[in-house]
Amino acid sequence: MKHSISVLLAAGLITLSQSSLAQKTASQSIDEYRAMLQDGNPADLFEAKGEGLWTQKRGPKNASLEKCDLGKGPGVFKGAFVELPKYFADTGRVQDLESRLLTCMETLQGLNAAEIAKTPFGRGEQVNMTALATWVAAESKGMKFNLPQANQAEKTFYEVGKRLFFQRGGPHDFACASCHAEDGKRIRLQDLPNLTKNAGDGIGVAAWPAYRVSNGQMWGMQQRLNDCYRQQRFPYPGFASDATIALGVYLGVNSQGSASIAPAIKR
Amino acid sequence: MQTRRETIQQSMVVAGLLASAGFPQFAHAAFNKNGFDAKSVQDAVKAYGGGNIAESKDVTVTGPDIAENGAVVPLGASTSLSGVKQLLVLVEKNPSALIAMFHVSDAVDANFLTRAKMGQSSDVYAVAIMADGKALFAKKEVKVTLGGCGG
Amino acid sequence: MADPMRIRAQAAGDKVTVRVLMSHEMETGQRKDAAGKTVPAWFIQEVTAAHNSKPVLSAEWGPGVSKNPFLQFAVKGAKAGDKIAVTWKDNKGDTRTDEATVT
Amino acid sequence: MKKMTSKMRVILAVTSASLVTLGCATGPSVAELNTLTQQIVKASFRDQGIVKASTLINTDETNKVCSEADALGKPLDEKTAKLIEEINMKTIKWPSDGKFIGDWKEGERIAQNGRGLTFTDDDKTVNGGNCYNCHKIDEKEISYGTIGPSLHNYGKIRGVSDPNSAASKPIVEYTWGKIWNAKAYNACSNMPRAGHGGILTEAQVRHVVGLLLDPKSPVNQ
Repeated sequence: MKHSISVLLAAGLITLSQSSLAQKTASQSIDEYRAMLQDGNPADLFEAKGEGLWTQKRGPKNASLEKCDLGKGPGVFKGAFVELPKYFADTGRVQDLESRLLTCMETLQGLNAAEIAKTPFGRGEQVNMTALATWVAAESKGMKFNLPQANQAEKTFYEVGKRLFFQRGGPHDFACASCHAEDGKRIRLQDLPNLTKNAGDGIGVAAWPAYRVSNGQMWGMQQRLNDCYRQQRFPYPGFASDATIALGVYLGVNSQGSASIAPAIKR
Repeated sequence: MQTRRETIQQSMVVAGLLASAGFPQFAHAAFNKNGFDAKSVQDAVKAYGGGNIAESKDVTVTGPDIAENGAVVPLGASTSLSGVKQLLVLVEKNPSALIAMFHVSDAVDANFLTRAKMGQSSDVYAVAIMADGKALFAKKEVKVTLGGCGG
Repeated sequence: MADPMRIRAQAAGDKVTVRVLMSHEMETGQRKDAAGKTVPAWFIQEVTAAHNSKPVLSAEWGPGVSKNPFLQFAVKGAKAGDKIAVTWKDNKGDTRTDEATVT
Repeated sequence: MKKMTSKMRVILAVTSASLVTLGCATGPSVAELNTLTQQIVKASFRDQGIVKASTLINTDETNKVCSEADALGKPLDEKTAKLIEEINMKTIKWPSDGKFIGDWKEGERIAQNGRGLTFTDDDKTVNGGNCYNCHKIDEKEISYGTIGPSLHNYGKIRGVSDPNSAASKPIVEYTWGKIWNAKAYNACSNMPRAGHGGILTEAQVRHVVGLLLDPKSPVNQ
């Protein structure tokens, strides 16, 4: 275990126990705490559930999702996540993972996509949605983000996403950029990834879906963005709405080359 | 109230197997409400037949110096002593101090890792209750921080 | 019915380290919902484990254990191919058992 | 926006499967992208709880100008920045009773509190100042952010030994004004306009000023 008195003084940890000879900095301690949680990530529970849901016959059409095309052909899930969002010709839309799962749940299983989109996170079919997204993302674990930008719609969505990222509003004038456009910044004790570029393997976009320790919930990217907007004091972004997908394109393309560690475990 | 034996018989996978194996040393294993109602570390130890607690270097408690979130704090209890009957994990300042009690059998290490909720910064305890009722403890401070945006 | 557990049991030397994740709310009974009503306590109370059907561990838990609980313990004298079964029972009487093969 | 150019129609086809997508040799212009973004915002965000979607669509000139500059990666030109600062300066409400310094203990509570004004809050929620999210303030609080500068010893560094003295007046007024409307001093500051945005009340602003400038406050120890 490394101790450093000079770093201790810099951090000014005067309220901490004086019992040990030297003190770690707060951020070293937090890193240790996070490391302790890595072995035994409850996201595994959701991943297992999602894997089961993929092959389970469900919905009015009593069908599984095994023929779902996540962008690499029907039924291909390995590596699909790190190439999303992308343009889909059959829907004429740029879609992220959750938006695309919604399409498959409707076309293959006969479930009502609009109803599911309206359902609050953590309830009803949204529970299944999160589990599915967790499992599909986990099937790309260790792979590098590589979003396509060949299609004009994908390019346009990147530009729209960029504008959304920098859009200030609400009573606090917050934009995504208020917290996520500079290197080495922190909110309270949490490190803030700079999302205008590749923030590194397993950082920023490359860490979601993730299990949230603070509330014991599994969050997909849609819920991550939703809660960012909530804390920005913005109005409610619709589930799988174009704003969330465009932002996903901007963040995903910026993360080009960073390896996904999803499903991660986060504060 | 179901007996322990009946409960085990209901399980799908190992139905009947555990019950037939017999488990005399765990005959007293029904949930001890007093232990979990106890406010203090000492009272919880008493509820499991332990005496006055005494600090011991042979007992180890593990936990982070700082928990980024009080909802999940990894805590461990272990001891190198033979003859330990029960290992307890406790958080002194929680409304009920006791988090978990493990019966130590010959078939497992006296070393358990779990995760606890902590309402505030507090000392955390590992207590080993020995066959003769001696209760030996280790403690350490875990600081709980307010994280995120505070919202 | 409760979702399945995830059990990993890995042999090292003459010991098997078992890591278990359980899907459970672990409500303390002290939390209030959005409407201000107390959410009733709902937590795993008893945990048992068996090695090749022989009971090896019994534990009592309170509501202070975190949501979606994690438990790690080590079984002596176990080896690859053995079966480790874990059972939990909560304060509402709901119970679940899952089994894993030691790798 | 009654008339759409054909190019715009193509862009919108992306968001609406009912329109036919045509080939598109060149990408949309900056103006078209700005318009499309606003249309997508309108279609994507909805009212929830106490937060109305209109607050986003009808944001003020300061936010519009600063957002555009940020997206282009170009800071405002000096003239525009000055103009924005002047507009914001006019919105500052000075203390109605002439008292700038409140109770630092209350100020600390407000600085710690990050609640209020989200779509999961209700109108009874007491808003916090969110100060520790971005600033180091009282050194005993180790959970502080670094988006803004450290405010530890804020008053001491600036030589404020009596905040009610004439000598302290400029710094006291600046502190009040900065908290009330940070954009009056730095057009595109990241800092929320706590008073102007309706985040903190006049009494709350007074307490936070106390936290920063009262010589007895732990900030100045």
